Amino acid sequence: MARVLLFGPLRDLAGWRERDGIEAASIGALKALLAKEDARLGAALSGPGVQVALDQAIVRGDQPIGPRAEVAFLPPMSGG
Amino acid sequence: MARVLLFGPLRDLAGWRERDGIEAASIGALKALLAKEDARLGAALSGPGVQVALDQAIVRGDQPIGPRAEVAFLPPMSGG
Amino acid sequence: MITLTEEPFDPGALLSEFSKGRSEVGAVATFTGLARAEAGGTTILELEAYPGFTEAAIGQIADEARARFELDDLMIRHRIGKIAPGEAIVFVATAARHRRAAFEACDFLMDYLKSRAPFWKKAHGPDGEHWIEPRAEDHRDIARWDEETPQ
Amino acid sequence: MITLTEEPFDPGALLSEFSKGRSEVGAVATFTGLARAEAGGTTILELEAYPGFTEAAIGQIADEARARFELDDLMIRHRIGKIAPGEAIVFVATAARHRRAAFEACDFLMDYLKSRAPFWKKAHGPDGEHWIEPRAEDHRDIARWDEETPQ
Repeated sequence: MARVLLFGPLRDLAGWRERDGIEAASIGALKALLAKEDARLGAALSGPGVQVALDQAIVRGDQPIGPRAEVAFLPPMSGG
Repeated sequence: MARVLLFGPLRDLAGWRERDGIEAASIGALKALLAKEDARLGAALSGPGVQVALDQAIVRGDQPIGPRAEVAFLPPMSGG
Repeated sequence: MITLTEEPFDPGALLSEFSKGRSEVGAVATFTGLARAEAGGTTILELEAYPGFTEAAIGQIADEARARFELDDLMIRHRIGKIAPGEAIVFVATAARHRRAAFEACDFLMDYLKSRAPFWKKAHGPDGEHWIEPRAEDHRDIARWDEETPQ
Repeated sequence: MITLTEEPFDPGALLSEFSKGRSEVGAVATFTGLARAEAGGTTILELEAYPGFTEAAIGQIADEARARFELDDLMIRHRIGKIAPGEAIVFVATAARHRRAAFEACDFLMDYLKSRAPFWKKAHGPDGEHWIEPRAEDHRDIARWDEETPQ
């Protein structure tokens, strides 16, 4: 179970910013699930420079997702 | 005839900041006059780093002094 | 103090607050970034942050600034949400005993904020909207600090 | 605008005034120099200027800053007379389209003001009074600009 957050261009692409209660055991499984729903979003989530934050910390590669986890997909940051 | 201004440590040394109506035909004559009155001030006016401004412009060496001239002795500047 | 805010702010009011009562500090440097109208090309700038994550990331850089430079204090205020031309986007203030430390820390913090801080920025103009990436200049600016040995 | 004043001023009020209505500028840097108490060693700082001459000399450096850096505007306010610890001695603000120009011009102006501007500075403390000369650090700071090629 994860809360998923999208930022910047990813939010515009998906048409949503936040979804709660998504069932996925890992980051990889979560990406696969989202890609099945929306192939363009799936491709973008694995696109260049997109980082993943699990409970507000950047993680690399696949990672298990605990209960009530927050997973954020962060496209390249623009600075302020 | 000159108005003479002293700044910074020179003012403290002389005990005055401004004097008007001093009769001197040149910077050199003015220095000599002031040195005659006060030998320590005279030495300080020719001391290291003391610049002379004639009518608010820095001058070097001896210069004639016109009527109603303003002569300022500027010890090394400290910055603000 | 690091604050993200959706409310417009006056950089002058922040400087008044920041510089008040500092009788042992000597030097206060500030930088204010203002939203540009781009001669009518941009009407509104929209800045998105990741609440919590963005403050924490800026906080880490603030700690790095405190470690690199001899600072007494620093303040960072950053707008998020929709920003009109002429409004302040970012305000950074640094206080130090010596001028150079205050300037360099302010410069360092701004280079980070403009190129690497977790914000996403969109320009809304008469021709629609588009997401903005850091300029090449911002990447060069931040790279300056990697080359230097820590001070 | 270059102003010498015997009145205390709030640097924040000057920044508010300076940054207002700048919708095409982007970058405003400021520096504020505050009188230090030196842990009780200095009670009052006294700054003397040569009225007219001092403003003109600062004006020349302001012109040089405008020539070296791509500035939209600048402001310099300098206290003269007796200044209490914690009060602002000098405020410099620069506005430019790009951050680097604003920072560098502000830094350049401060280096000049702290080392070569026509002021004479006296510290009054519990042990009497003494005239202050620029620090070696100030001479080094201003020398940085001589080595660089004009930009």
